[in-house]
Amino acid sequence: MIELKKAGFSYGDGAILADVNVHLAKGSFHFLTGPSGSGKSTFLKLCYQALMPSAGTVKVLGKDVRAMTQDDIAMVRRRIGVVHQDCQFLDHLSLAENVLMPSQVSGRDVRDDLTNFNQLMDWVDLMDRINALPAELSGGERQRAALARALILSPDVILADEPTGNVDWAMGKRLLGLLIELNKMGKTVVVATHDMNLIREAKSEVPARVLRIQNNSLLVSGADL
Amino acid sequence: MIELKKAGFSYGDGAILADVNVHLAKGSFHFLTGPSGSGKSTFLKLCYQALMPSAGTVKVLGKDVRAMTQDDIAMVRRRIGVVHQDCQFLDHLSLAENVLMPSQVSGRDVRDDLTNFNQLMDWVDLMDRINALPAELSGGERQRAALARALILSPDVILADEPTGNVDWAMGKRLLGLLIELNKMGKTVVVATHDMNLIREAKSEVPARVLRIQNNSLLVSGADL
Amino acid sequence: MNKLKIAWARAQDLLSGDQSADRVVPPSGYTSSLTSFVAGAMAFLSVFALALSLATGRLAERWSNELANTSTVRISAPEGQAAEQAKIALEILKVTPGISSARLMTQEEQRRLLAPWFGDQLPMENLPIPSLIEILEDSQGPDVQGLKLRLAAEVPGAVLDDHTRWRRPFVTAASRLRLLGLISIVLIFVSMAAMITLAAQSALSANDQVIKVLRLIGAKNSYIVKAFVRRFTIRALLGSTFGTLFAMLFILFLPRVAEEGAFLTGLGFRGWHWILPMFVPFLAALIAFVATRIAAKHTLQGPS
Amino acid sequence: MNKLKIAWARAQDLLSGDQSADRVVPPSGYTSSLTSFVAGAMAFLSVFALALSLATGRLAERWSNELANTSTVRISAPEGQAAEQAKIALEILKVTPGISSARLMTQEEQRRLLAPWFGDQLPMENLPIPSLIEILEDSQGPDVQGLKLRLAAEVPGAVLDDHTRWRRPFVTAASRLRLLGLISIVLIFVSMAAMITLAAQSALSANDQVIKVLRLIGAKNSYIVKAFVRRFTIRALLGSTFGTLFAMLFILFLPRVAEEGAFLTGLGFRGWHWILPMFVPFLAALIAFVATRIAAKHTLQGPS
Ligand SMILES: Nc1ncnc2c1ncn2[C@@H]1O[C@H](COP(=O)(O)OP(=O)(O)OP(=O)(O)O)[C@@H](O)[C@H]1O
Ligand SMILES: Nc1ncnc2c1ncn2[C@@H]1O[C@H](COP(=O)(O)OP(=O)(O)OP(=O)(O)O)[C@@H](O)[C@H]1O
Ligand SMILES: [Mg+2]
Ligand SMILES: [Mg+2]
Repeated sequence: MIELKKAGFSYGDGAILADVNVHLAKGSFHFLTGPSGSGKSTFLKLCYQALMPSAGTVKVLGKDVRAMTQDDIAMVRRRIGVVHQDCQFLDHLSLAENVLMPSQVSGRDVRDDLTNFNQLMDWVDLMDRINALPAELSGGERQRAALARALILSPDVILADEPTGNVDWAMGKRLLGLLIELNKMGKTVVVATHDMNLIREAKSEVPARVLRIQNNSLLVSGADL
Repeated sequence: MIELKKAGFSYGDGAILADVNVHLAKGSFHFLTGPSGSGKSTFLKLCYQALMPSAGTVKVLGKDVRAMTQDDIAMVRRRIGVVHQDCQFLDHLSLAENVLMPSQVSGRDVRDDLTNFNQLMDWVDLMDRINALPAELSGGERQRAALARALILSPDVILADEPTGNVDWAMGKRLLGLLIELNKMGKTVVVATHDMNLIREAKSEVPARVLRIQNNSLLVSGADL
Repeated sequence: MNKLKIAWARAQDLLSGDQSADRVVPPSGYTSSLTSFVAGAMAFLSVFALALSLATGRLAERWSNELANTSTVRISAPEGQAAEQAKIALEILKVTPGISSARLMTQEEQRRLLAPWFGDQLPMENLPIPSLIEILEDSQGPDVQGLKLRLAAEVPGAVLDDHTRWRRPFVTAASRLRLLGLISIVLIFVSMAAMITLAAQSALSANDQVIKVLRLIGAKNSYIVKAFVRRFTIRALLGSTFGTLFAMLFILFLPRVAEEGAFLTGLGFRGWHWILPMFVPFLAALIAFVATRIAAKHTLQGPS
Repeated sequence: MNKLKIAWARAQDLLSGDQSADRVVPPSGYTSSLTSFVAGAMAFLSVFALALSLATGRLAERWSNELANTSTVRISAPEGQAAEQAKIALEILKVTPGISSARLMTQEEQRRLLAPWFGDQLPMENLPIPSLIEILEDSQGPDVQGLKLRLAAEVPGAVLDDHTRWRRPFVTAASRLRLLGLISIVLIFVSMAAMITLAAQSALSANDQVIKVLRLIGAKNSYIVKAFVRRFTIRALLGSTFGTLFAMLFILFLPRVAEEGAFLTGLGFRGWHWILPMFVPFLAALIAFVATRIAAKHTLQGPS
């Protein structure tokens, strides 16, 4: 689904990523780790076109990102669910409206997604908070809401940046379970995380690969950390 | 330093915290845990007067918070270092200016705090990012910067809400080490976290107590989790 | 033709527009009230200036009319020749451009003219009183110098007395005031346009995060632009409609007090002039539409 | 006295103020440019309206002067009594309120007055021409009805001829225009005040997070208020100074074209009137100061 070839990126001064070659195939499950500030979020931003590569090529859903118009990018993002590290919401809308927003902006009939919405809200345990404004949610609740929003359109690819950083272990396992479930349904999943326990936990259930960013390059490891 | 007696809090509908009795004594080290959405951040906000108790009393540095004027609260906050869960900064100022901001707003000569600043920046490993704007930092870098800002005035009390949620284990241990160091110098420390490993790690070095919020009440446990 | 159709479709879209899209723009917030208010206040001011300008225009017109019939030609000639010379003078005047009519005054009229100074018992018959020709000038007035020369050549006893000269400046002054009123309206509209543009830009930058989030979840630029443009056009329309109505009420109730100044017959609008202020809100909405569109497209040009 | 001292100290504080505090308010951003611009545009408009109003004022004054000496009292009496009656009439006029002076016209003056109708060869001596008293009215003018009655009673041959009546409306119209100009200025200032207030509020709400952060790290309310007030006062001062200067230049260069209208002697300021527009920026700054202060204090009232 997403393919980086000799991709490099720099914010201006030094390179953050250099010579990255990786193929996130359909139905694969990847963890992305590395020290804080190593470039995990940057890598994910390259995958969902919030950033354009400074070098090499990035292909998303078969298309070179450099050839994409802004409308193309919008269309691609409807098929990629993103959990941003800051979990940004529309502050004036309720949790429910926020989670259903992708359905609305893509011009779908929101009612078609209500079943999915209910299931997701149950899973992330936010059913009794759906009328709250984002500012009235706890840190972990916001993170779970962001995950739900990323999944509302049943996207083909799920890119989650630190989706369990603010939740307890039990909830973290539950969220991971959801992602594994979706992966088993054929979705491509990439999860950036620092939590080694989470990775270990996942590996017992799916053949996850671990991508590690260190010294500006991406190392792929099959089974071990 | 901070004492809650029969304290309760509610955002409107149901109570979040009820009948909380706890004394965070000078030089003590507390962890605060509990499921996501249980009220950890709410508890900390009561401690630094971002919220006022709906019931009972909260005393901070010997003063009842209800009797405090807004200026009193400002003065108290100069002696309490807070790491907010969202780590908010002034977006138009550099990391260095942000970290030194408490020194500036309290009318001190900023030069007096430069030694402290340098040591802190070294410790949290941000020396080479001090000219970056907050938006140019990674999630973990922002969290470390927030911790540095909380410590710049050498406060008597340190309240940290999830200070290691976005950093890797090595960095997490390093930050914990800093807090333990400060605690040994006599500072009162409260850390809200989900990371049981972190708590275990700390317990091997300081006699930390664990406060657990569950079903709206605060349970204190001495040695075990 | 095709362009027009597209523009029309777009306008319809905008007004009927799917309500849901609107929700993505934060509903109030000070920046948007600022937009409404700016539109309202500037609409108020421009309607007020418009009224002032129209009233001054009426004033100028009225004064021109009042002053139109005060030129005279005086013919002092020996008893026998007076009538003959008057005839020649009248013929000359008839073909002079800038003069709409000229006629000999009767003795009765002359008496009335002199009454202020002599009372009405003046024995006109016994006096060597010259014949007077009353001239109605048109709006430009004749070429006085040329006319004087021509009269001097053909009618030796004729003297042109151009009473209007000293009154003409009143008319000029009034027209200039009207011009200045129009300049004010233009200035007010330029300011309004600039302020609405800035307000739109400041609202967009205040809603930076909204735009970021919308893009993150796959909204097309056109969707975002439409949401903002719609919101701002409606705000400007509402604000300026209120401002206009308020100004019209204000003008309606203001001048009663000082109505005695009969020349400036009230500040109000007259007849079809009432239609003019109605255009103000639409102009404001148009400005908001264009300004927001440009600002939004500009904001959305960058990546991410 | 003490309050004044405090206010003065505060003003000094504000202007010299520690620069560092300023840094906490985001330096530009559209909302603050909006404030500058609003202040500038409204200053421009009010200076323009001020100039218009002053010019109209001059116009009214000039017209009043032009029209001040056109009332006459005509005394038609038998040969012997004319002088006696004229004396009585002059005495009455001297004590009549609304009349600043009255004097008998000489024959030469009367001849000139009649020249337009009779030419200047009129044999005044042989005519039964009445004596004329020229009256200078003051700005209010006399109570015409009362004066007529009194003259009728004491000077049977006297007739008051109030030529100014038909001209007075010009003066009234001009004064009304001046009044409307002043009303415009007031309206413009009220709008400016409201817009600056809204801009300040919208800036404060846009900087919501800045305020939150500052409070979190122990900033006192006074520190935050001062930072915002200083920023906005300076912005309004700068914006309105530019607007005022621009308007003054505009006015300086605008009217040359249409200078022929001699009555409205240009739109420019005259003499000490040049000082008036200089107050505009300070007024704008004062408004910004008060508005931001109130808005900031209001915003900071809540907890957290
Ligand atoms: N907009 C930017 N401009 C300049 N530098 C940036 C920008 N965004 C990030 N960086 C820098 O790039 C590096 C990588 O950032 P990135 O956010 O990808 O790290 P990360 O691996 O996600 O870290 P974390 O685990 O802390 O979230 C960091 O050093 C960061 O300071
Ligand atoms: N401003 C608010 N208004 C209403 N409800 C709120 C508000 N802030 C928080 N809450 C609710 O109060 C509860 C406790 O929130 P709090 O932020 O204290 O949780 P927490 O323990 O810090 O959770 P987390 O670990 O996810 O950060 C949550 O259910 C949250 O939805
Ligand atoms: Mg990151
Ligand atoms: Mg929390």
